[in-house]
Amino acid sequence: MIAAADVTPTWYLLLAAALFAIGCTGVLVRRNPLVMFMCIELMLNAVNLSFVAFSRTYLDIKGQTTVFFVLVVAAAEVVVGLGIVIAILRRRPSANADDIAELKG
Amino acid sequence: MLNVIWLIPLLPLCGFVINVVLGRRLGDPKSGLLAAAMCGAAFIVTLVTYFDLVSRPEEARQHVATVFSWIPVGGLSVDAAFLADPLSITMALFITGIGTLIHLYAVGYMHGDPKFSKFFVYLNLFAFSMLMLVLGENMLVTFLGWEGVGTCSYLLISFWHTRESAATAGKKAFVTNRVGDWGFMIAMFLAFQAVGSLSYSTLNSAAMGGTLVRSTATAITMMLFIGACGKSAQLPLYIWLPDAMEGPTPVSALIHAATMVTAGVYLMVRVNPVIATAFTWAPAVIAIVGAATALFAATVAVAQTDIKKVLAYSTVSQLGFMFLAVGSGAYVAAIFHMVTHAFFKALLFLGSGSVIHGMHHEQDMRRMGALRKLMPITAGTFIIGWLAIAGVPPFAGFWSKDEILLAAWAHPTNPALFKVLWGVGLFTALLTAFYMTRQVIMVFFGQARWEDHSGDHGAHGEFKPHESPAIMLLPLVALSGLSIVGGVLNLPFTDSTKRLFHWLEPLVHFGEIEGHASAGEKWGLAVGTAALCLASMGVAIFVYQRNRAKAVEPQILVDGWRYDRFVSWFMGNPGRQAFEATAWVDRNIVDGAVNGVATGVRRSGAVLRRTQSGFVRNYALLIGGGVVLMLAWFLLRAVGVFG
Amino acid sequence: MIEVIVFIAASLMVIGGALGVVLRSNPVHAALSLVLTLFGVAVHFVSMEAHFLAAVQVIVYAGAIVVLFLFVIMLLGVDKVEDLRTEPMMRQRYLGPLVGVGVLGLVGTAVIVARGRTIVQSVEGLDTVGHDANVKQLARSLFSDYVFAFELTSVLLVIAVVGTVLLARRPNKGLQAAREKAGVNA
Amino acid sequence: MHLLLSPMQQTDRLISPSVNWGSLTPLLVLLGAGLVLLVGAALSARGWAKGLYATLTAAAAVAAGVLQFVLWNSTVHNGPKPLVGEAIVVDGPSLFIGISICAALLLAALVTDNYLRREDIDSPEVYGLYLMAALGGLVMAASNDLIVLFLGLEVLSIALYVLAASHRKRIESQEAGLKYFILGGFSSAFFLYGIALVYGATGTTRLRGPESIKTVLALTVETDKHRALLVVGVALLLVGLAFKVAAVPFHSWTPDVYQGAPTPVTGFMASAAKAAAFGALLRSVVLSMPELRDDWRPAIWVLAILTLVIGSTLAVVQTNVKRMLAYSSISHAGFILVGIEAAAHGGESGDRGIASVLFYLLTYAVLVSGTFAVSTLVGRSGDGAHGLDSYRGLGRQRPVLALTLTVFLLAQAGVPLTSGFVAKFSVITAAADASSYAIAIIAMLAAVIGAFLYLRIIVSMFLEDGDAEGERVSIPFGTGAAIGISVAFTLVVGFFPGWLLELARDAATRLY
Amino acid sequence: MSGSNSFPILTALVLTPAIGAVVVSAVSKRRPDLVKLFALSFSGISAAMSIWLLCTFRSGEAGMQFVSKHAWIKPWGISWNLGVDGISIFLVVLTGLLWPIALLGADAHHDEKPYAAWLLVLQAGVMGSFMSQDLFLFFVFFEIVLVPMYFLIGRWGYEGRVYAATKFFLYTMVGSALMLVGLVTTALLARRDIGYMTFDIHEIAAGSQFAASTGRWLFLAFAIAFAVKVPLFPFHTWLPDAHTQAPTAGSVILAGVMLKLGTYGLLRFNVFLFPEASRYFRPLLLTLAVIGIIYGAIVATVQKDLKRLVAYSSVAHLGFIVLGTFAFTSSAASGSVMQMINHGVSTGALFLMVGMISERRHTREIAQLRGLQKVAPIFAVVFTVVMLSSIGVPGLNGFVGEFLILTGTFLTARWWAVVAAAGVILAALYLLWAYQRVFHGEPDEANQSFRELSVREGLVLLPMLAAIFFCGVYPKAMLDRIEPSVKALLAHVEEQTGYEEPIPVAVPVSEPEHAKDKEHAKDTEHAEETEHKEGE
Repeated sequence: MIAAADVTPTWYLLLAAALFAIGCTGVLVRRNPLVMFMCIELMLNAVNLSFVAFSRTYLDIKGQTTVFFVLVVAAAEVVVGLGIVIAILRRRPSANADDIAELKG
Repeated sequence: MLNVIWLIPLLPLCGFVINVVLGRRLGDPKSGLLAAAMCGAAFIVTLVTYFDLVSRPEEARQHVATVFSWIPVGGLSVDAAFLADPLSITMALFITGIGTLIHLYAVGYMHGDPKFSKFFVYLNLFAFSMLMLVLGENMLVTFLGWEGVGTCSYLLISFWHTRESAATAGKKAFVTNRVGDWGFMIAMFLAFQAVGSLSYSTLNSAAMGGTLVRSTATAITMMLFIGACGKSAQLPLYIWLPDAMEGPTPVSALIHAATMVTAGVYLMVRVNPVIATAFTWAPAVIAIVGAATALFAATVAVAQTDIKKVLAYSTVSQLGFMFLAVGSGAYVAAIFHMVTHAFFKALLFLGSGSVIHGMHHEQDMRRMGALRKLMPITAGTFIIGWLAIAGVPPFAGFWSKDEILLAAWAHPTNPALFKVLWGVGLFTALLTAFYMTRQVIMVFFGQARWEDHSGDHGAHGEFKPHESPAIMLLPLVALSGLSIVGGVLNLPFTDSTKRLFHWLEPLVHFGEIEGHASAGEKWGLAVGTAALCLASMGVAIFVYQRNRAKAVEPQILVDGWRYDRFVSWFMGNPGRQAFEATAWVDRNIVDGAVNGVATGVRRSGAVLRRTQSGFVRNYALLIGGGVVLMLAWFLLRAVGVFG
Repeated sequence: MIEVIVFIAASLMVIGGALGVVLRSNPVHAALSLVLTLFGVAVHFVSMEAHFLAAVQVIVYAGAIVVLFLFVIMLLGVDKVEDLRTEPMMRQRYLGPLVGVGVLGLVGTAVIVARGRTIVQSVEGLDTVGHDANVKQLARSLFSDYVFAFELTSVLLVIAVVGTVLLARRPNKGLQAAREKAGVNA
Repeated sequence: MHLLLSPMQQTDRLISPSVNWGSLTPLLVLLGAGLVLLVGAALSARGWAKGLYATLTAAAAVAAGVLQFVLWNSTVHNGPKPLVGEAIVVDGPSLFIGISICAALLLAALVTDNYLRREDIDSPEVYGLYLMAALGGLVMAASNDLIVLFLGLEVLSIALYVLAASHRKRIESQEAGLKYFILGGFSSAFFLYGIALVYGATGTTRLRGPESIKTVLALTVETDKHRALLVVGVALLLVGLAFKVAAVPFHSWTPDVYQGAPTPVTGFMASAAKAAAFGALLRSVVLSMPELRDDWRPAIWVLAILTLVIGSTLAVVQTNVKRMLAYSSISHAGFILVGIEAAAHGGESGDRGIASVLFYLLTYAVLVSGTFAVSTLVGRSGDGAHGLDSYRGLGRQRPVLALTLTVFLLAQAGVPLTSGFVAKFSVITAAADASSYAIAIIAMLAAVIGAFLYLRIIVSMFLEDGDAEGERVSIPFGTGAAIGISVAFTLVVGFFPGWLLELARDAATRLY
Repeated sequence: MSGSNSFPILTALVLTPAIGAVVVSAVSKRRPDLVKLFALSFSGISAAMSIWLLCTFRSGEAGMQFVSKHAWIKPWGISWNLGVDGISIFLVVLTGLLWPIALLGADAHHDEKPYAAWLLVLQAGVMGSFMSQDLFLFFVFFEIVLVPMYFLIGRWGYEGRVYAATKFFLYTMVGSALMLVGLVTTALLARRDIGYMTFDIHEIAAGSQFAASTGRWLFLAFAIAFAVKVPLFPFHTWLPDAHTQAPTAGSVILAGVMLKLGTYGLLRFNVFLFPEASRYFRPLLLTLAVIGIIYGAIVATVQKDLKRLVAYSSVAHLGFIVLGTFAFTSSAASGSVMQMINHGVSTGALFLMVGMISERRHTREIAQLRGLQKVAPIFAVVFTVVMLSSIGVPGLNGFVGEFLILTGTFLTARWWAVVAAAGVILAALYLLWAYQRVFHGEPDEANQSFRELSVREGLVLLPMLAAIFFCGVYPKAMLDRIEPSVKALLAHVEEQTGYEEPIPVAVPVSEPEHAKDKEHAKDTEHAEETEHKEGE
């Protein structure tokens, strides 16, 4: 067992969990779609943190490689997401998520 | 000749078919005459058969003619087969005989009716059914006839169907009969289960051979009796018969007096070995119901004003006598009374029909009177009928009624009960003499009350009752003759004069209960009864002819002890309500449950729909909630909470 | 010891930034808080000796993505302050954090339960000697085991480009009109 | 356990995995077609001739499909095999689902051509995105690595986000895109987190084959030390996939997105995306983690029942046909989950389950594409006439079209002599074989509830008086062809399902 | 399993109407006159073929005849497996004959082409249902008939047609949903005993050994489906709605043959495949049947709509059939089979005539009708005959079936039979009362112009009347063909459950009786022989 004072991967994992939870909460409570995207980015970062932590635990590079892919995905998502927001703002005065609720039932 | 007994029912059937196809073209009166001819032909065939049978030795007087296998399934094998034996031929004789007369009468009576040929279609169909009933070798063929006559009765009662009351009466007759049919059917099931056959010979020989269990025999007896009650208008199922008078009068005469209503009695006599095997309370019940019906109907007849209603109640009452005989074990007496009753009651009905005909369809006796001068032949024959039914010697009714009373009086096994029943019977006989006298007086004697009401007859400027045509009078005359001499069939003086008894003996010897009465007793009873009947007639004359005393006709008797009214009320109110309630349950509970499921789905859909609020954050929350639950399940399993 | 301090400091950055993203009502502020978090994460990467990733994190995330966010916010003027004090759907306010807490609690429990019970102990290990080793290994992994995935990312980026073109392009009418004009002119 | 580690030779030479290009051809065809289309369109100033994009896309779809048949044949001879360093595999289920996706792509391309013209949208990008999305779907269904699976999922999803939002004139379209995007990103994050945790628990992201999750679990499930992390990871994987297949309670995006998205896209989503997602579910959980089935099978069970019941119940109260069909697709997802549940039992009945899922996916893909093709036509210009009213009088106006829609709807309701019935039957057979009677009965009852909504559409078409407002529904060639193909397939499979059942059975047993 | 006939008549019987439907729907819009011609000729061909089938059917044989079996869906062991035996032959013939009658007897009023096409599709489906010897195939037909019927009710029905059609469709579907699970499970479980997967009912019945509890569950799954279809109380409420709202031809067919799918299914599948469970659930089914008899009659009595009344009468009549099915005596079961036909003829004719009434008067409400007998006496006579047949008057067909059922039931379930017999009273009550209200009395102005039976209508009704009389007078012709199969079925039950059918022993009195017994013994021997063959 590593000494208590040592920073073990578990610490990182817990931090990641917390970050993930905050991001998750953010998606649920925020109304601005851009901020929601940001919160999703927070969640992805939490995942990245976990991957690196596991990679560290196993002394295995795959976890880090995965982070690389996640970064790309995040970038692509943001680009498309912003594109959608822009498209919406062409037609509507606001992009508040709560205002976009025509489809329901 | 016995092999062709199937011809007997076939001939009226042919008449039926011909009239169905060609009736309209033949028209009035040819189709009627054709029908009568067919019936007459059947009578002739029956006669021939009768003589054939007579010519045989006693033990060979039974013949089964199988036409084809009707319903062969599993253990059940029912043939379309006819049985020629003394009982069935006796029945067939008077059915075809009286039937022919009534057919003839009807040709006159129905003259001018737009549905003339249809009437004879029905009448021939009825004759066919009735002959099937009595000639059937097994219960199912009998049942075929049994239902057939019921159907014809329905059709004929509601013959003038545009009249609401006629339509209702027809329906009532059918449905009430059906109640009895239920009993008949159960009896058949019982018989089949017990002896594996519906054939009378099998059943009766099982009863005589002791292979029929006593309780089963009792059950069969009671169930058949229920059937008989329906068909023969016994309490509590008699209610249809008085209403049946809505039908044309020949129908009343043929069906509701002479033939169909006696089918119940015939059936009981047919299975007399079974009755004999049953517990002794079973025949006692039959006797009690018979006596009670006789008395009940007689009391009601006393107060009726409709000429046919009086006769209807009288019929019910007389049928009660027959059942009293059956219950007493005096089967021959029952048949004897049936035959004589057929004679005089047909006569009375036809007479009344003649009166009605002459009175332009007026049936209320209060609007008649003094008709004997205008309708002498009708009056004369009617009076003969009256004397016969009233039990005046030597007319036919006296002999047969006497036999029945004697059997009740001398019943060996249960004297106390049967003495009471004898008393009831005697009293009923007196009442019969009384109300019949009342009727004769009201119709043929006294003052001509119809003149007061002639204005009611609307279009008829001049209203004058007239005598009926010859074709109607001929049967009256013939029947009056039979009513006079009918007694000779079974005179009790010496053993050899008991012709009917000897004729039927092979069939009833197992069931017949011989009473032990001394000759003195017999004479005393006969003379006493006759005297009392005459006295009763005297009282009636005293009341109605001389007007010396006020007629006692309480409303409750007019209403038939309100029994009929009660039944109607019951069917119309609580019964109807119960039916409506069931329909309500069907609509709202049974179907409601089905629709409720649909509504439930729709409602829950509407509720669940609210989760689909359109707000993306809501959706995310739903997903988040799902995530938490999912995580919780898996984690709890991992740490071993769910094993 | 220093590791612990670095961890705590960086974690404070991460959490603080994350809270900032969630709680700051101005989207610009939120974006800037996101930068804080990203930097914190980068620091953690460094302390876990994922140097290359740390660099990419800063360049791609903080450099590109957040700038993109800010650009869109400013360009489209969606920097309206979001009123976080009122909440049209109150249950969202209670249940949202509850979900967060639930996820944290459940995943955290799992992490703690599984603490130190990883399958594999160090055998060959990551080369922690030279910084370039990390890059090398990453590259090796990327172009051997994950070469298919790597190629897929290219598809992903193509989609992102095409998608943005499709979404952000002005409606046809203008285009067509312009073309027609050009045709007339020609 | 060290053998599980990826080799880290300290050599400078990079060992690239060998690439069997032949087996990659279906993917390459799709990718190539997409690139040709996009580049070509960008280079030509005036755009291509009308219908050429669609033709190219359809041709690519057909080619990819045919190539997969060829691969199937080689699989039969040489057995299933992994590709590109075990990133993906070519085996029965992957090819079967791949063919389903190609079929969906073909039908979507045929329908979209006219749609875009009608709606006056000139966009080669749309076809490019279709092709890319199909590519992502193929990868998902064939992936043998969670990372690859994730990337495939993202390729598919991101393309669909854009497609959903691509109708610029319909405000609902953008709303659908945004909702899909936010929720999709949200659930992707969960899925990804799940990958991380599974990786953390097992040290690998490979699914099957040597050094894979399956082998790790087979070796270590007894010791059970890392279960907590692992199962939490699995839970999150399931969440991500359940979102994609639209299982309740992760379904909430479906009705809004299906309704809002351009109708041909909706058809494509309901067919291709669903097939791909179920393929991924099969690969990642069902086939790779059989040792954990006691953990996840009950979850699938509950998901299936919720999906069936809630999907069909909510469908009943809808008045918009696209939305109805969305809920009905949720209900169908429940049905397929029943098959997954049966597949979870492993052994022969498990194979039966897999086969039933595969069969269902293919038939449903064709069925739902056809249904939405009709819906596209009825939607008329502006793609807005989707209320039940819009179908009124179709039976008189366009009897053949109405009749084909009736066939589709009855097939979805599971009326015999249609592919839908055989699909339901095979799922129920699998469930019964696995002794999952309760779920089978619930599924059938939910199908009855679902039948109500199909009947409502039929009522509108045939049984109500009056005609719908708006222009007369026109039937252009491409869409007509798509509908024709779908209806023919639906009926042929309905009457003679034997060959396809055998094919699915074959696929299920020919696993890598 | 005999019946090698070069011409696959059964397949032809299914395909002819199906092809007819295609042909009819291909008729050009410009030639509407051809629709009726084609429809009639195709249904006429199937009618002729069904008669030919009846003529060549070998009476006295228990097994399947005219068998035509071809593999269909091999992976599941499903085959196109058609055959007829005594239980189904008359249903097939009735199906063949009823369609020309329905087509001639009632018009569509609008959209004649799809109407005729749907009718023909329906005929194909019904034919197939009655002939299928494969569970899956049966289910396919059983379910497919819903679609044409749904359209017939929904499109050509009366005011509440959509509700009624939907209810009909969904209610029946609930039942078949359970049945589907049941039949799949049956085949899967039987596979364990047989060794391979098959849906052939004869193979399953011969080879499978279900555990008692399993058999009971499976029985229930089938029984509920059939109970809905029959319909058995309390699953009957779709029927009045469907009947009332359906167009005349729909009602005729629904009552004539489609309800028989339920009773036929109970006999063919439930009793045959799950004899033990059938014995176990016997009291339940008997009770429901008896409740149906009484309840249906009571509710019928107070109906205000003539069609609804007849519909409820169907509930009562079908109760009799179910009663006979679960009495487990050969007479009751034969009676049931016969009663299926009888009810089809009589109630079919009743619906036809009620349809004629509503056609003329545009109302089915009893209160609106009055005195029709006076203005249309022939019509009234025909109605009376049909009504009497429905009431069960001896000499007409209805009686024979009911009597056999009750007699047979009495042997094994005495009290049920006693109560059920009371239903006979009620039958008279509701029909006569309705008859009185509609036909008796003085016609008012609206009814004064009621048209008499036309020649075409008469011709349509004539075969039905002939059947009513013939079956009542000479039921032997039918019973000879029905009984061997029924006996074989009961023998199967006896063999599987150890049950013994009580056969009352006739006490021989006279020699003709005796001779007949011998003949009977021969018959039963024969039946046993064929049974053996089947067993092998």
